[in-house]
Amino acid sequence: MSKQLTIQGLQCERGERVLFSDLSFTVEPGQLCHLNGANGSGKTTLLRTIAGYTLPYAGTVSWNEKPATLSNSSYTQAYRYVGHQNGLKKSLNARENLEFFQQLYGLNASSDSVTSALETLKINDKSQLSIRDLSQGQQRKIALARLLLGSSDLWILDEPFTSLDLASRNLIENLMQQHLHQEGSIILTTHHPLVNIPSGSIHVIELDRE
Amino acid sequence: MSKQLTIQGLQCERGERVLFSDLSFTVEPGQLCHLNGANGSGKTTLLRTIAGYTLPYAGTVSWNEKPATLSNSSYTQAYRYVGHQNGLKKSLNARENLEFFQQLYGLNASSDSVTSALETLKINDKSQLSIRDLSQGQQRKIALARLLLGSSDLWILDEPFTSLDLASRNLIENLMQQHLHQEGSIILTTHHPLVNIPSGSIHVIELDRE
Amino acid sequence: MLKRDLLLAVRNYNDVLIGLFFFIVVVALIPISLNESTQILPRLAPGLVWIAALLSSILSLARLFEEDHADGSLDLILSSGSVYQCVLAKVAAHWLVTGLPLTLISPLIGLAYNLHGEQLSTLFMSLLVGTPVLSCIGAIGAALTTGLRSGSSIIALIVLPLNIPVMVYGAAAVRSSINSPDNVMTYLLLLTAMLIIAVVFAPIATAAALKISND
Amino acid sequence: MLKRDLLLAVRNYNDVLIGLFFFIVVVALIPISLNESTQILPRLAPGLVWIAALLSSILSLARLFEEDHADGSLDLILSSGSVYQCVLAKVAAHWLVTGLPLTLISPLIGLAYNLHGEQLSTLFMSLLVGTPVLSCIGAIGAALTTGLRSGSSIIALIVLPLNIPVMVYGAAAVRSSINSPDNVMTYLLLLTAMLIIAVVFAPIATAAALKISND
Amino acid sequence: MSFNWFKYSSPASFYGISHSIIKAASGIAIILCIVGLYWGFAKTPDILTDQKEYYRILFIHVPAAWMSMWLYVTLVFWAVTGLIFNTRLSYMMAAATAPTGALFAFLTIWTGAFWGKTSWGVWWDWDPRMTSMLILLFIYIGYIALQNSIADTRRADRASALLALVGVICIPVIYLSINCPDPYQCAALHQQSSLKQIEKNILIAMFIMLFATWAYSFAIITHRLRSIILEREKRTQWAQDIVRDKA
Ligand code: HEM
Ligand SMILES: Nc1ncnc2c1ncn2[C@@H]1O[C@H](COP(=O)(O)OP(=O)(O)OP(=O)(O)O)[C@@H](O)[C@H]1O
Ligand SMILES: Nc1ncnc2c1ncn2[C@@H]1O[C@H](COP(=O)(O)OP(=O)(O)OP(=O)(O)O)[C@@H](O)[C@H]1O
Ligand SMILES: [Mg+2]
Ligand SMILES: [Mg+2]
Repeated sequence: MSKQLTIQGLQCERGERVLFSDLSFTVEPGQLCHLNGANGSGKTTLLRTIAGYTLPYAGTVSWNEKPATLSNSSYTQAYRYVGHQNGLKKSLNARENLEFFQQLYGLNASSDSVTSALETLKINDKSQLSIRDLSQGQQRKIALARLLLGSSDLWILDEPFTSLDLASRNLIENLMQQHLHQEGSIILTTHHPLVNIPSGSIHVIELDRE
Repeated sequence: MSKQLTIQGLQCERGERVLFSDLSFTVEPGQLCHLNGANGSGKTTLLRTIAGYTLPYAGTVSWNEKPATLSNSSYTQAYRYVGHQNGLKKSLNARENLEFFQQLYGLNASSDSVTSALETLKINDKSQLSIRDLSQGQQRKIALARLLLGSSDLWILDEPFTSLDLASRNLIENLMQQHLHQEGSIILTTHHPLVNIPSGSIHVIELDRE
Repeated sequence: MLKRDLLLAVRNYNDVLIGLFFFIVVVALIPISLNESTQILPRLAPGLVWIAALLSSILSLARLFEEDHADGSLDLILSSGSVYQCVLAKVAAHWLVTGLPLTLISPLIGLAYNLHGEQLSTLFMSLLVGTPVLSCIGAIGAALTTGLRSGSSIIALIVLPLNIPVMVYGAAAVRSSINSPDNVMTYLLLLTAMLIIAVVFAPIATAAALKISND
Repeated sequence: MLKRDLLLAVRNYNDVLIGLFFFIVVVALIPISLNESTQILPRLAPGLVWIAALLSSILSLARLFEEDHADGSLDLILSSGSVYQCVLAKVAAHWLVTGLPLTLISPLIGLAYNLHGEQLSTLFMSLLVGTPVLSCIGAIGAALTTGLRSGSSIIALIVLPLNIPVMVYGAAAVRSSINSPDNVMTYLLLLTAMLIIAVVFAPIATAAALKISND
Repeated sequence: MSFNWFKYSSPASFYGISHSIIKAASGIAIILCIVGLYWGFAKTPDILTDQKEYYRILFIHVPAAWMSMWLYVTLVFWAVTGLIFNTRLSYMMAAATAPTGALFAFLTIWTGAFWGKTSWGVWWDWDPRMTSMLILLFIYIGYIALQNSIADTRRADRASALLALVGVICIPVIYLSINCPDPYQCAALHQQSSLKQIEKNILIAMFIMLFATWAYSFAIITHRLRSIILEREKRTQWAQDIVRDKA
């Protein structure tokens, strides 16, 4: 029961509007939690609350039975967040961005692991171009390449497939599949169907309450 | 044959790399041209060249047999471009953004038409929130609402369905369908399948040359 | 067009107040740090007020088109067929938020620097005619550097030299109102000529620069 | 962490050169508009050089965290567990690009303003110790205003009052090297004390401010 | 596009003939420079009114001042040609011209400062002509900086060309700046041109030096143009051939 994400009685508001309340669920290792809901139902807000960026109005998020906040460093080390924004520096190239990420998270800074992450995503040939010069989908892939650096238990992904072509989408789904096999867990939102992941390991949460 | 977009021998480069060359095709009224290609194949570049924002390295784009450039105002009045970026002011609300658009394009500034556009897209209840406070998908819908203001002959859409949920996607497809019926034409890229549009009016251009 | 920009400027009406406050602080700060007696203040006033006007104008330039570029509005503007008006509106809004408040407050500052009667009105007039020129020229620099990482420093590099004459003649007008009042009109006319040229040509250059920057 | 910021700063090494250039222009511009004879220059030098340092520091502050916020890097930094180091690195990079070049060039400027020997080295030392304080304090303001539309003017509003003491003591050090050399050490020690306090506490405050701004 | 032939063939063919141009022009520059300096030092009076013999700085000062303005005009000419006809070669010409122009602007101010020290007693004063020359120098620097800070060559070319065009307003200002509206205020140190009253030999030496700097500019700009062309055309076959032949 160690690497378990537990959400208990969570309530989030935006501008005095309650987006959801009394939300409780758990994400176990090996499980993919698919947040479902119409545009504006609060998926992004929930993911950012789980990652600790936004404070909940009520309820708790806990990881490994400890509060999952930004000041809990064993939690922040355990997850990887890829949001709507890519978190890439436009004037650095892909390699520099990823190496910076390694330093920031105190990972074993090795350019081999960067190369292999980029190769896995079939984007290594663009690794010398600055992000500004990459297409939308290429940028997204490099943001996702962070998932492959170091090891992490929980992936928090906000519409990871945005701008990706079919081939890349399949690639990412396969990586997710591998992550689940290694007892990792995933919580994501997406408006694309998940086609390659066995539905047994998918746990759908509906956010629409209206 | 008047409202015809003609691309002739077009060549575009980015950073000394030729993305495509000698590309020729036409888009007739009532036709939807679906640009297909992997990430980074040059779809966005092509759309921006057609809209006149980027100069081609060789070849021409013409509309109604006249050069389709930014200085040809009968052309710029005839199309609507919705790119990767939404072109919305974060601190204004939806209504203000759309009314500004009407002024900019010299359309009949009427708040009724804004209301009806927002209602068509089922987003009218959010029209008083500033864009900053809207979710990703809601923002996209408001960008797309511009297509419904005034009349236009050509829609140039770069991944219009990004972040949209299924219901909104169907909605937009129906609007496209209507636009095609009214002898409008569309050129778009998308990694989502187009399900509601009769394949007879779709004309697919493959951009991958490798 | 103007409406949206004013809306944006006024919505955060802080901007106006803060621009003003900033101006006052800079100008007030200078005598503090100069630590000079009040007798020499009138001689310093024209130059200092004009430097402050120039700097506070440049300081707010970097954001002029940057946001429009980043959020994609620039695309819309460029294909709207009313680029020229839009640029004019932007410039006007920039002036309303930076130049105008400075101009309005300038008599007070002048008083603080021991200026009197004629001198005060010359200070006011020179700012009224001169600050729009700063905004017009600044817009060209802002447009040329839109989308560049080192934008804000390059703007200063491009805009400062072009703005120096405005500042020199503006300050000279005020200074001659102290020394040789007959020449004041010449300087003000010169500034007016600059204003006319700038208002007519700068938006054209700015619009062209925007097209280039948005490639 | 420092590496990336330095990389970013150095990649457009223009930034460094232009910051420097801007500084020189501002300082050169002031005598133009003052139109004063060269005798009074040494008395003006300390104040003017320090004002220029202050303004060029603030001018570059607005971008300190804005980009990180807009492109989502701030999320990554906040959950990295090395926020403090990251902020320190940012501040250091800001200083390396604005404060350090100014400090290095200051003896030349001093010469242009007719300063000599001891006075030159005091100018240099006061800038060396004082400009990092400007960057440290500036970072707090930048963090608090990250994500606000009127960011850049609000920063000035927050940062200027906090920075005025630094400037006043910096300028006072140089001025006393002209008038009463015995007091120079006192001022420099005061600046050093400010530096120590700023380096220790400002990054903590900045990190906390960033968490709030990123909600 | 109708100008393709021009865009693609010009750089290559220009490169071919450029070598001999450089040789000829630099030869002329050296000869003229020697002759001009000889004339300036041997055939002119040692003392000119109260200016002692320092006035000979004029043989550099005045040609440099004229060249810096003339080069700016040509720069703008090439920039505008580029903007109108979209010809790559003219952008390269403009880019090649800027550093030399900046150098001459700097030389003007530098030599002027020395001259001023000896004849007016000050290194620098905010005489309108000096001020506007300083602005011209800054505009040259701004042009170069803008071009270097934009990664995309085509955008860099077009943006800096536009800046050059805007800055052209400086030239008439420098030219006219002797006529200050308020003599009391700007105390113009430079006077209305006294060329007509100047001694004939001084004039001859000055013009020889003018042609020397002109030939020098021609040589150095052409040389710089060659490297810019090679750099920008490195993908093309002919450029690669040239580099291989040299190696
Ligand atoms: C530090 C700056 C400068 C100093 C001290 C300086 C000094 C002088 C002096 C002493 C003379 C000869 C006396 C006279 O005819 O008035 C002179 C002539 C001249 N200077 Fe400068 N100068 C400076 C900058 C410039 C600049 C920036 C220009 C720009 C165009 C310039 C253009 C000329 C020309 C064309 C002449 C000869 C005109 C004539 O025949 O009267 N000088 N300068
Ligand atoms: N100040 C506010 N006042 C009222 N409602 C607000 C305010 N700020 C945000 N909201 C609402 O909160 C919701 C934010 O939802 P969130 O961004 O989490 O949606 P989402 O599920 O991620 O949607 P999408 O699929 O479009 O990304 C939106 O419906 C938005 O309208
Ligand atoms: N300076 C440069 N040097 C080399 N290649 C460049 C440069 N700038 C852009 N590119 C390349 O040009 C292409 C741009 O393609 P574009 O943005 O049009 O792709 P796209 O088809 O829209 O892709 P996506 O589906 O990801 O949006 C990318 O492959 C990019 O790597
Ligand atoms: Mg969302
Ligand atoms: Mg694209």
